[in-house]
Amino acid sequence: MSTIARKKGVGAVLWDYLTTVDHKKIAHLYLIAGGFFFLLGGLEALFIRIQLAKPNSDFLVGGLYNEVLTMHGTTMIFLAAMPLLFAFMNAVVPIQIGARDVAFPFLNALGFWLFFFGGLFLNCSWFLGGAPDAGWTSYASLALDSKAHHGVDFYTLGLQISGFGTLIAGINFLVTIINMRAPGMTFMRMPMFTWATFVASALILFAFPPLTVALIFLMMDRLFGGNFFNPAAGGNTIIWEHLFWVFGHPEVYILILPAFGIFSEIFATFSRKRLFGYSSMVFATVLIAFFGFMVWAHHMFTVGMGPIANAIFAVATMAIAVPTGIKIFNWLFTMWGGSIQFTTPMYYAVAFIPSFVMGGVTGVMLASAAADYQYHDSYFVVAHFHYVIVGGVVFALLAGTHYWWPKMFGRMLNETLGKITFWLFFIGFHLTFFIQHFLGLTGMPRRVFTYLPNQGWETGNLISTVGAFFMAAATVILLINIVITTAKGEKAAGDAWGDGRTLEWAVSSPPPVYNFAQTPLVRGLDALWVEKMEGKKELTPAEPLGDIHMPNPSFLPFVMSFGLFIAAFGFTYHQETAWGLPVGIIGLLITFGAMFLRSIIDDHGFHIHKEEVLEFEKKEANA
Amino acid sequence: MANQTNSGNERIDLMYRRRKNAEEMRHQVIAFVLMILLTLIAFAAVGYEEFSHWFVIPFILLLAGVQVAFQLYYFMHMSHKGHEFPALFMYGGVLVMLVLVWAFSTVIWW
Amino acid sequence: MHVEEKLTAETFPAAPERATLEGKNKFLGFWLFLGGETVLFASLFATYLALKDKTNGGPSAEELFQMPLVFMMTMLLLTSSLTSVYAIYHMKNFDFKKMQLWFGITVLLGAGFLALEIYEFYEYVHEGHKFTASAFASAFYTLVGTHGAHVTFGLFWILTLMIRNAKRGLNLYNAPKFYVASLYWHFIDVVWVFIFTVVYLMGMVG
Amino acid sequence: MNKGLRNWRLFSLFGMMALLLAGCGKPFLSTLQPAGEVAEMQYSLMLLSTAIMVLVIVVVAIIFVYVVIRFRRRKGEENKIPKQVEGSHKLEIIWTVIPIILLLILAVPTVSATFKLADVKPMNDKNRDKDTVVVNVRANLYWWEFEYPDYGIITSQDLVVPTDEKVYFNLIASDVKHSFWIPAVGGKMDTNTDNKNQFWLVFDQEATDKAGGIFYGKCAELCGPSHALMDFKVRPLPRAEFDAWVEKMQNAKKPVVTDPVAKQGEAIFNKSCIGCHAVSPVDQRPEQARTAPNLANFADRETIAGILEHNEENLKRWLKDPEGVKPGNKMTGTYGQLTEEQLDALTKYLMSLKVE
Ligand code: HEA
Ligand code: HEA
Ligand code: HEC
Ligand code: CUA
Ligand SMILES: [Cu+2]
Repeated sequence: MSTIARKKGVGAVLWDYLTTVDHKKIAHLYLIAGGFFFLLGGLEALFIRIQLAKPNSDFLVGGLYNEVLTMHGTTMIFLAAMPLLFAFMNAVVPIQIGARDVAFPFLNALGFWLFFFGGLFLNCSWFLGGAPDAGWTSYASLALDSKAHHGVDFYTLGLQISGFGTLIAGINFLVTIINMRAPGMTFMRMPMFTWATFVASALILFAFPPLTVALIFLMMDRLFGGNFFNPAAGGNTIIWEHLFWVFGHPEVYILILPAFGIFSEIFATFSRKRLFGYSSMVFATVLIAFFGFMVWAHHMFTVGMGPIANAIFAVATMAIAVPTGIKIFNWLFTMWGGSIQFTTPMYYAVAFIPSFVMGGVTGVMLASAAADYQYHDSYFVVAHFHYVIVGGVVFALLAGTHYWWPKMFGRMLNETLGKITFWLFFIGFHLTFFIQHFLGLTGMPRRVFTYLPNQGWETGNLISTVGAFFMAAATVILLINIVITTAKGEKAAGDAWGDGRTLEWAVSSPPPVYNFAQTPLVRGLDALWVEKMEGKKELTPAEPLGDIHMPNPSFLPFVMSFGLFIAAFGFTYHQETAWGLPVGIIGLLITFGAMFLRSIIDDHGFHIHKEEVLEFEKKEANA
Repeated sequence: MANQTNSGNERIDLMYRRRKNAEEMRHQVIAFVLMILLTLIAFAAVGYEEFSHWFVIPFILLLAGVQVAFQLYYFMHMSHKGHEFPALFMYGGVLVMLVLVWAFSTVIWW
Repeated sequence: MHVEEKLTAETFPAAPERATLEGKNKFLGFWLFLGGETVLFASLFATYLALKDKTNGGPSAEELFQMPLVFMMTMLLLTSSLTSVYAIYHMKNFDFKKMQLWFGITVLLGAGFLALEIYEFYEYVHEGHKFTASAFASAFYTLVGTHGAHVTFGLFWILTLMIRNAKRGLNLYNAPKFYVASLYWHFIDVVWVFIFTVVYLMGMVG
Repeated sequence: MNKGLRNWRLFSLFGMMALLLAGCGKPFLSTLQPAGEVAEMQYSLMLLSTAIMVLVIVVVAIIFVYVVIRFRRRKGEENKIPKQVEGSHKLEIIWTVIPIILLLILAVPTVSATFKLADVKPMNDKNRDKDTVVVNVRANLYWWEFEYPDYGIITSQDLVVPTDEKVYFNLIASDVKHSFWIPAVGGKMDTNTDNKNQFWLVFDQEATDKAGGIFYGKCAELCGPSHALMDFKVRPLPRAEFDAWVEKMQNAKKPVVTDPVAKQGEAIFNKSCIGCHAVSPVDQRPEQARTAPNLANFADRETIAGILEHNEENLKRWLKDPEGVKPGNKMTGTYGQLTEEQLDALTKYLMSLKVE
């Protein structure tokens, strides 16, 4: 029986995905789930914009608006942007470093399912009384005050569960990159996207524990009578703000660094040039991450920390502009002297530069503490972060989707539709968010569900809403593109764009389960490019062809995550129902039981035999 | 401390390794004795009423720091080869810890 | 080398926990996890420091804590750290029986610690120091309780490993597992060193 | 491609100019029309930083446009392999040093302004000058209370301050966190539940006149369903008028109602409303007891509940269904359904509550 290629029925495919530990399939799962949540978050954004299109509108009033707003921010950051980045990390990083899989395939699956069930739990709130409504930052005093329904409990427990998943994914990538690099793949030969993944994972490792702790506190206060944030009993709400932003600021770099990584790959590929200033790019990435931990309080300038703290954090924040600038100029000079091919991914990469710089420089304006007293909690901030997030992260996700789609699924996306998507999205993006700078400057606070007429905000808001619909149209066309090309798209070659430089383009599209029949020997930066320039078609192998060891699939990751999902319901309702506590305990028992099973059942994986590999490779070569 | 040898002769290797392990174990026992001692001193310093807070608190914190270093470097072998990344990330964690503690004891007020 | 291969003292590698790729990964991954745990406990400690005087009229640290009990707990846990070092020492010497024995002692000492901690909490609650009493109480129980939960988890983990592998002895599949479990145990001790210093001793100083 | 891109950028530039020409928002609300020392300090920081940022954008844009046009792959270059350049130390240094300089130019005035704005020494002086105006601001779910500790008076919703001098503020919140913001006059500061914040503002007389005598204040921290509607108004007065106002407030007697309908209203009020609302500006009750806006000078206000235009119709609307006006407000459901007659009476009564 061949373990590599088999035709299967729907049920078998489903079971395959539920139990898979293959990083490429987990990438598919992340892409699908993250994509779904992006549509959800986008839909919520549309609702926001519809409500704000005109003054005094009553489409989403009061508490309901706050729920949509909170869920938009939370969904986009935790359930869309990060998982989509994980999708590309999973699909690409192991192959880029010449590995057969990640370090912990089982944990990789566990990470995904935790994220998925956490997100599912969070969104169950819509049907169970109401979603969280205290903003994605869930500041403690309001989060404790809004006890009319369980919204905020869904936030604390849902994010807790998906947060564990993220932490696991982070550790997994760190170990993969440190331990599993192919021979010759030194740190300073790693592709930029791998570097970005590495650094972002380190950020995850240090940034998520404070969030975990903050969420524990909030859960204790809301569900178990704790007093962390209750001033009457000696508590202090500012603790939440600090813990949240100690996590929250690195979080935005967790999002943007991989985005930078994606663009670095694209710039090099479509300029046919190696990345300009590679080592300073690496250095800048590390520096951004390092600074990222010293600046969190720039979100709290108006809290009243005093001028000394404000001044320190202001200056530290500004410093981040320097390494980021280094990157911007290195990208420009990667293109300089290159032979630029304007494919869809390159469109996004090129558009990213002015868009992101605009967002970045408004960030530096925000860092000017005394001036931030004006900007803070106004639409100027909304404009800033959508410029960096949409102009940076979302552009990168769209670019990555077009760039790696052929690698992940074996078919090219349609370029014409891709470019239409780009233009609609690009125009819509600037239309939506540029004007918001001025809304903020003319006094419009953020997180308002409505505004009164005659304050000078009508036109701006209307334009902004129109822009959002452009982005929606773009998204719809992307979906159409996917459907059409999946049905009858052009088959992608291994080196789908013809100019691939890194190892993922050396294997077939989609890659075989084992990635490399023989682990390659890496002989320089841009390993594939090096070989191509020497006129070779294939990589230099570092080992003889032999049996390949593969990890076993397992259903346990799903069960463990499902247990926490059940437990979360129990604890949410344990105060007012009799079944709450038992259900909570049963859920935990399911999880710990599955962990126990994992611990006592040996898992040695299996081998794909040399002959099978050979057979498969031959088929690929002929195809 | 390199613990890997290759004399080619397994018996000799084994003896060498055993000796190495025993020697290391001895160091660890010494570390343990010191740790107990440090703990005793810390408890005694607190129990002894004469010392002022200003002395005792930094002093016992210092003792704790030394003890933790013993744990990490002797018991957990962080000085051994192959522990570069563990050390890097532990120090990273410690750095974040220092920043956090600094912030929580200065910019949260009542 | 296959991971389940029966080994002899001679063929058993010097660093069995890192002899296979799986072992290496587990070893490194676990260390990184401890880096994250450091930040987790740092957040708990920082919060505790910020809230430790907010007793809301309830008993204060100075009134609650008793030196002898804490001292006993400390000794138990410190000693258990040494016994787990012994266990790993014997693992390196490919002496499965002794390793099991020392891990067994470690578990017993850990259980003793846990029993004392439960007794301690029980006493406190009786003195009106309930979790819900004040910000200080919440911070105290969450910090010390999280540590206690780690101890509990560590106990079950080591016990499971001991029972699961009792029959088959040491090999390169389970050596890394024993090794990281012992790392975990040491880390618990590291945290305790800070807890007895920062929470108990500093609390008693006032 | 890049042609379209260029057109687009040109277009957005024009858009920006048009916006600037259209005026920088409303004078009573816009941070771009600073109406006092604080806002001006911040405005000049904004201008400085904008200038630096525009410079950065322009430099990037120039290189960007040049690169994208000059180095596109042309027909016949399908097989061209460009030179693989590793990097350039000289360039690296340039684009490290220049941004550092630009940032220093921004950092110095930032730090200096931050310290200036935090200088609240005069209000904390043991024996502070009688003329130093201090206002205790207390933010509550969707309404603001302003207490003048030196004068022993309390008002709400409308803040009255003297112009052309420093006014100091103590800021707290009684339920959840809010943030006190008068965009035209200066940046915001949070009202926390845990502690008291302090800052100062100056209200410029000329700018006040230009703004029509009133500035808009906003709550700038998400605080619940009606966060959007937690507005207040600021009425800066020349010092003499301010003093006169204070005196009137201090001497305001319990309102004497003569009109029979209003008398009826007073009766209802004393039965259903007085538990929360005070009608004397000299309210001696402790903070916790003051759970609703002080209505002593209700009829002098700019708005009802902070957002509705001040007229009888709106007052009735508010009293009849506060929830319909401000979702989640704390007055909803605290008194029974009011009949048309009762509404008329209450309206009459409330509209007679004046001190000026
Ligand atoms: C991907 C996400 C992302 C990224 C990359 C950034 C990047 C930056 N952010 Fe942003 N930020 C957010 C996401 C992000 N931010 C979010 C989500 C919020 C709001 C959260 C909330 O409240 O809900 C926020 C809020 C926020 C605030 C708080 C505002 C407030 O609430 O009052 C501040 C203040 O300092 C800030 C600053 C910065 C700075 C200085 C950078 C820098 O890293 C930018 C650096 C880049 C450049 C400067 C451009 C390129 C550089 C050059 C071309 C060199 C030359 C430049 C100069 C000399 C200036 N951000
Ligand atoms: C990754 C992060 C991310 C992303 C990508 C976005 C994307 C968008 N955001 Fe969001 N936003 C945040 C993160 C993000 N946002 C955060 C953190 C906040 C702060 C929250 C808070 O204050 O707590 C915020 C707040 C926020 C506000 C401020 C609200 C307020 O303060 O009151 C606004 C208003 O315009 C807005 C708009 C948009 C728009 C128009 C998009 C667009 O780019 C979206 C484009 C996508 C689409 C339009 C999808 C199209 C969907 C379909 C076509 C549906 C098809 C459906 C099916 C097939 C089922 N966002
Ligand atoms: C629970 C206490 C409570 C009771 C009882 C109550 N109110 Fe109120 N009232 C409030 C609160 C709180 C507000 C502020 C609402 C807001 O703006 O969110 C308010 C606002 C008002 C306002 C607008 C104030 C302003 O300055 O613009 C008026 C007028 C008013 N109430 C009148 C009445 C009348 C008349 C009654 C009795 C029939 C009454 N209130 C009963 C709590 C109460
Ligand atoms: Cu009060 Cu927003
Ligand atoms: Cu930030």
